[in-house]
Amino acid sequence: MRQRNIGDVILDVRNISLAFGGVKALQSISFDVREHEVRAIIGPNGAGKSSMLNCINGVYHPQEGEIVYKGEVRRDMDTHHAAESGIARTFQNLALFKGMSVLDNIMTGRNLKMKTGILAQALHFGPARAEELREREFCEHVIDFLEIQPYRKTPVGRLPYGLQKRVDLGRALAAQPQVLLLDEPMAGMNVEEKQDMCRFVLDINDEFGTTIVLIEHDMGVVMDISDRVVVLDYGKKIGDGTPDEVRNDPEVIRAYLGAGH
Amino acid sequence: MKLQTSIAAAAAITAALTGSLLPTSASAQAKEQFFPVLSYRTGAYAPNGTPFANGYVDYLKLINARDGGINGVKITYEECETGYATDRGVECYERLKGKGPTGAAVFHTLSTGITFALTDKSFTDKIPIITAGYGRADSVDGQVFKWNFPLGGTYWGAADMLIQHIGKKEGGLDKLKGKKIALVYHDSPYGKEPIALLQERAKMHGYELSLLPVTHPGVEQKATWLQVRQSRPDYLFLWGWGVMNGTALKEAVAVGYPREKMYGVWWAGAEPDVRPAGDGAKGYNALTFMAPAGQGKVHADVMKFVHDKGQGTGPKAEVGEVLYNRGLVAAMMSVEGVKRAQLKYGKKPLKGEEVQWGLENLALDQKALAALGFAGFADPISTSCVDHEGGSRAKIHTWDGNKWVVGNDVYEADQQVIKPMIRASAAKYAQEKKVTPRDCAKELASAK
Amino acid sequence: MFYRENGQFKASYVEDQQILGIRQDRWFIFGLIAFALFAVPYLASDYMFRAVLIPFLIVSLAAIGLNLLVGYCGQISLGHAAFMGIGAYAAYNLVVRFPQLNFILVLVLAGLIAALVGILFGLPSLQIKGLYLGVATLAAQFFIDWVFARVKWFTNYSPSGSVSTAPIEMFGFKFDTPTERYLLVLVVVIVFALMAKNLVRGHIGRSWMAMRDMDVAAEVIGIRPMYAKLSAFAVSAFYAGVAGAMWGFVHLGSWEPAAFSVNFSLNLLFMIIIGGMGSILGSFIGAAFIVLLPITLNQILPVLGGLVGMNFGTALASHMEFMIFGALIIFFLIVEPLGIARLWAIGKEKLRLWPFPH
Amino acid sequence: MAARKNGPVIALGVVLAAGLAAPLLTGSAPGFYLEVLIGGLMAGVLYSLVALGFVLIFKASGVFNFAQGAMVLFAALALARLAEWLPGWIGIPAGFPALALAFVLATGIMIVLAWVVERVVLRPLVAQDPVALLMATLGVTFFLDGFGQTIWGSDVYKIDLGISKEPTMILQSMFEGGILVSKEDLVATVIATLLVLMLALFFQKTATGRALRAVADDHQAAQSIGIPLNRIWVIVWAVAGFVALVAGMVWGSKLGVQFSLAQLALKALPVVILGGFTSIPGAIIGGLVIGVGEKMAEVFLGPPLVKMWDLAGGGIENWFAYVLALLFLMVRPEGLFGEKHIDRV
Repeated sequence: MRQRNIGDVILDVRNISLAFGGVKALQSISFDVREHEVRAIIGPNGAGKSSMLNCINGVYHPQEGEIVYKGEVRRDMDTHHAAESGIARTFQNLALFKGMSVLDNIMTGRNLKMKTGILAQALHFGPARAEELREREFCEHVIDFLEIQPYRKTPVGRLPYGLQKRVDLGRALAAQPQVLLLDEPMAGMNVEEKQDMCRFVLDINDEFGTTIVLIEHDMGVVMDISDRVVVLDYGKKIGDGTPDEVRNDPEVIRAYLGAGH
Repeated sequence: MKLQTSIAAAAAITAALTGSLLPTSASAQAKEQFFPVLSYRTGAYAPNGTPFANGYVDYLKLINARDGGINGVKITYEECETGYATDRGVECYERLKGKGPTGAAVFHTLSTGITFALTDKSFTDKIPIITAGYGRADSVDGQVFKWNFPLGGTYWGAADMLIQHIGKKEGGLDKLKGKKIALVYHDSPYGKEPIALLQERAKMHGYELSLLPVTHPGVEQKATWLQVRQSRPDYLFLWGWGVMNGTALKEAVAVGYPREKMYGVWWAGAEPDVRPAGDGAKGYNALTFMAPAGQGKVHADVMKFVHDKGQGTGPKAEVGEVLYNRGLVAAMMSVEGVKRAQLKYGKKPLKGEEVQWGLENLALDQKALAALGFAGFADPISTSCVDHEGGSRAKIHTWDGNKWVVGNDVYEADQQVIKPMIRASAAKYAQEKKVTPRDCAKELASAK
Repeated sequence: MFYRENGQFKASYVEDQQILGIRQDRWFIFGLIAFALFAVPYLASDYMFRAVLIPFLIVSLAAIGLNLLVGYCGQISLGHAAFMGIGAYAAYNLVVRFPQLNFILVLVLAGLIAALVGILFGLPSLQIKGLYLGVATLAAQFFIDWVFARVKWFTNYSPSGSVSTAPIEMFGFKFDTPTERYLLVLVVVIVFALMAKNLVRGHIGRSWMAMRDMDVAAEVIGIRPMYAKLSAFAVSAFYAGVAGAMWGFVHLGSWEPAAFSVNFSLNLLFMIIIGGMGSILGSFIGAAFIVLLPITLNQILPVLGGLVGMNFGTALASHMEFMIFGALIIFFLIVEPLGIARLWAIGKEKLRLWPFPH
Repeated sequence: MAARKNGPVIALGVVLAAGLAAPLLTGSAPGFYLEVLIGGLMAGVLYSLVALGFVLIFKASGVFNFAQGAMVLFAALALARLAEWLPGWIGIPAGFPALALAFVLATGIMIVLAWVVERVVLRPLVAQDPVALLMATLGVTFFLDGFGQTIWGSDVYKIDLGISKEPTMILQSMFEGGILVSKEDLVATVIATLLVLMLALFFQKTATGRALRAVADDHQAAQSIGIPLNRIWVIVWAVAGFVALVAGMVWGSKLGVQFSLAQLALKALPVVILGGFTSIPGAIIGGLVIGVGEKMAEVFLGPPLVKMWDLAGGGIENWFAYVLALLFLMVRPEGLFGEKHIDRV
């Protein structure tokens, strides 16, 4: 277990309930996330994990509950506010900008930081030019960090799945988030790729001190890298605690056996 | 696959480029006068555009076949499809104006929209534009519009004559007071031209004018005619072109508006306009200026020298139809313009600038027309530097179910009303476009 | 063999961000521009200027505008000619009411007015997508057509409803010969094309493409859909407006509302399909294609017809034009949905590696 | 979702109803009012006929068929010209017999056309995004316009169904001057109704029809029924072609068959927006609403507008349909009867 200075609660989710028409996706879920920690959300398919993330960064709007982020209490998030206040995420089913190069995809992560007006950009001089270069430089760091230098100019569509996942991560990183939501970052990867991805996640957490909330199926991975784990099942929270606590929680075990493990 | 396509694309593009370069290579044979032909044989106006173009071309062929050209100067011509669209017309104009040893002699735009566009260019290109019975009314003023020739009539004249006619029927223009007149018009410069005059006349005689525009191409007129049915105007003027006319007549039948009270401009008074409506068109009237339907000497010649030689442009049957005859007359005007100019500049291919003089000094009296075989098909025309119209007279003809019956009364546009309007409008144009009007008196003096 | 980037190293991001990464490309484009600026004026005929080059350049500008919206931001517009109309009539009224205005200023103002209208008619895009938006833009098309045909003020109460423009003058210099007008248009188009290129490689352009490719993800990383879409509509309409103003003043000289009809809008759409969605170069290629194809066909077809001994009337020629036109559109959609520009790019890649297969 | 949206829809409905009633309240002759109403309905029937074609194809293949208008023109041209030529070719008496035979042949032609379109255009473009397919149908439109005029000619042609064009008066007793109705329009309505009934039967009773409905719901389902997708497309395009033929016949007999027929198809777009892309009743009701709406607007709203702003004539029907559709889109994108679809992350 790595020793780091886990801060106090940065994100607190309180009895969130979300429903699509009749389907109850989440039923009064509550849990908190501390600064600098790696928080995992696990559970069988359809447990509502992705819905949870979507609530946190405002893609979905829960019918009940509230979200406390950096001490600010909100009924629900909206995507833009979330992004502005330092929440970034990756997607389970790659949501990259297919028509753009790796570099451009990552540069979009910096869009929030880029302020020059249309005219300045059209003329591409002075502030606009300087800004473009500054942000480009930052993105190059991200690219180095993720070791995808050779693919800078390649359209993401042409990259293999594993690399696309990295670009997705890079795009989120480029926003310099305080909280990083990872939706199954290792889904569909082979062992080596998974190891790489784990390393990246931990490095991000160590070097930038980024708080990480991740959804993952691979129990091994989850137990290795996460500090605390939330377990969801059919929209209900059935467990919460350190990996060891969760591992031995009878309820959790039942759910997973039930789910055929 | 991809490679093939790229080759294909490349080929297509190069082809396109070379193609567009073609017209720059002008043929340099001597003794040839080039006549451009702007026509439309496709699109919504093809039914009317085609017979006109056929007549025009047939006459040019006739001149070559019968007279061996204009005083020995062979006629060459090339058609260009405008589809009645202004931008296409401009392209055609640019393509054809430079052809032949001396460039285009004279243009017939066959569209008011194209006329407007070309008028601006005429000042730099110095090529005359004949708009026989259409075009912009104010271009009668040769002092401002040096290059435009609305020979034989304008829409202001046409509207004026129609008012005179119904005035006559009512027993005096003063009787028009309180009468309701509706104008159903093609929603384009063509259709809008007469409005100015009708409003002017309305002020004079106190009739009530209602304007009912019909959008291109004019197949959707239900609402228009419902309004007609509602207001039941005493007279209805139809300023349509192409399918619009036929549809208008059908709708008139459908709402039971009496055809006898409908009067079309001369472009709404041809066979293609009434045929689609079948019997429904019976009783419908329209202006007809110099060229009504029928056969004359010139037609006999066309048959003899063109059609019988298998050179006919269109079907034999259409020779003698209204629009075909208009084509003949239009061509005749171009040719006579050149002839006249040859008297001054010699029997050789002439530049547009020289043809302009010819057109400005046309003097076609009945005798001359008869000699040309147009007795009864064209009205005398005598133009001058000041007056580019050269006389504006017309009759009313009525469709009896299978042919046009021409009335006896001849109407003449009332210059008292029109001239001031023309002067004013022309002056406005000159000022807008920064054109300095010519001084005709001086030019005459210097000519003598 | 000669088309290689070997030994062209990018020492700085500035170099790396150049529009044309490869030296040969740079030479090619600069050469082309130089040719257009200095050689063409001496080579081309009146006809080439007035009927081919000037319309081609102006239409390219409009196509660029449409491409920014459709190709880059993924918002379809079936009514873009209407925005050209706005530009044209705006310019006309500016000139009529403030004759002393400088023409370039008129162009820019016309563009800005078009941009405002563009934003207005772009609002539906916040609610609806794809075909539905297409219909919304059609509504714009027909409504704007109608306004210019009906509200007399816009045509300065011209009785025929057709407006004709005063000659173009700037700094006491009159642009009346085709060559002068061509150069004027050329310069304007080059400048605006360059600006468009800068936009699409800047962050605004990236936000447009992000909206196009994956709008949800774009929102999640903090791109405001409203800002992205409306800015695209505004810029796009601006370009259309400037193009429209030049179409009216430089090309037509006088026009009626029909000059900016829905058919024109559809043609613009074809240009960017055939030329290449999301490519500035493609806009030019497409424009060239659509401008030249009809002219060429109805000049070449009769000739070809003559060769095979059949008489090609102008009517048949223009029917054939319709058919070939339609066939080509389908052809390109099937074979290369990304248009000629993509083929060009592929060709270059092949050339770079030649003679090696990959 | 629905709950939030119904409010504006109702509001819009109320406004329209008010607009509909306004003329009567402002004292226009009820007789004339009825005539305008009828006139609008008749025009609406024609719009519906084209809209039907749109809907059929969109339902089955998700293609937004811009070429429907061109198909109407093409079919009408074929019908008119064949009816004209057949007597000359095989000595069948002109008039109704020739027309009947021509109708059969034209149907055949439309089926062949459908097959070609599926082969040449749809199959290669399968699974492209809808906009690309829309463009493709635009290509088809151009091709058909050119091709049609090349083989059939570009003049105005008549289709004579032998209906008198003279109007008849009804209800003279109730309104002075009576109400004027054109027989042609009545026949058109009857034909349209018959067509709709035929389609309804086809979709309900025949196996193919059911298969088509299945495709509309989801494509796998159709596969499982055992009818290959592309044959279904051929069928549906053929049906749409037949609808186009009927529309062309009705329109042609009314307005004469000519190039400009193709243009009227643009009117069908707002109709399907209003009625919903996937609903046959929607197409019909949408057509009627648009027809009535624009005629009413033109006749009763136009003149006051012209007076108010001193416009150069009315003609607001040119955009009325579209603006109506646009308003409708804003409050109810799925149309009156269309299925709504919510896109998820």
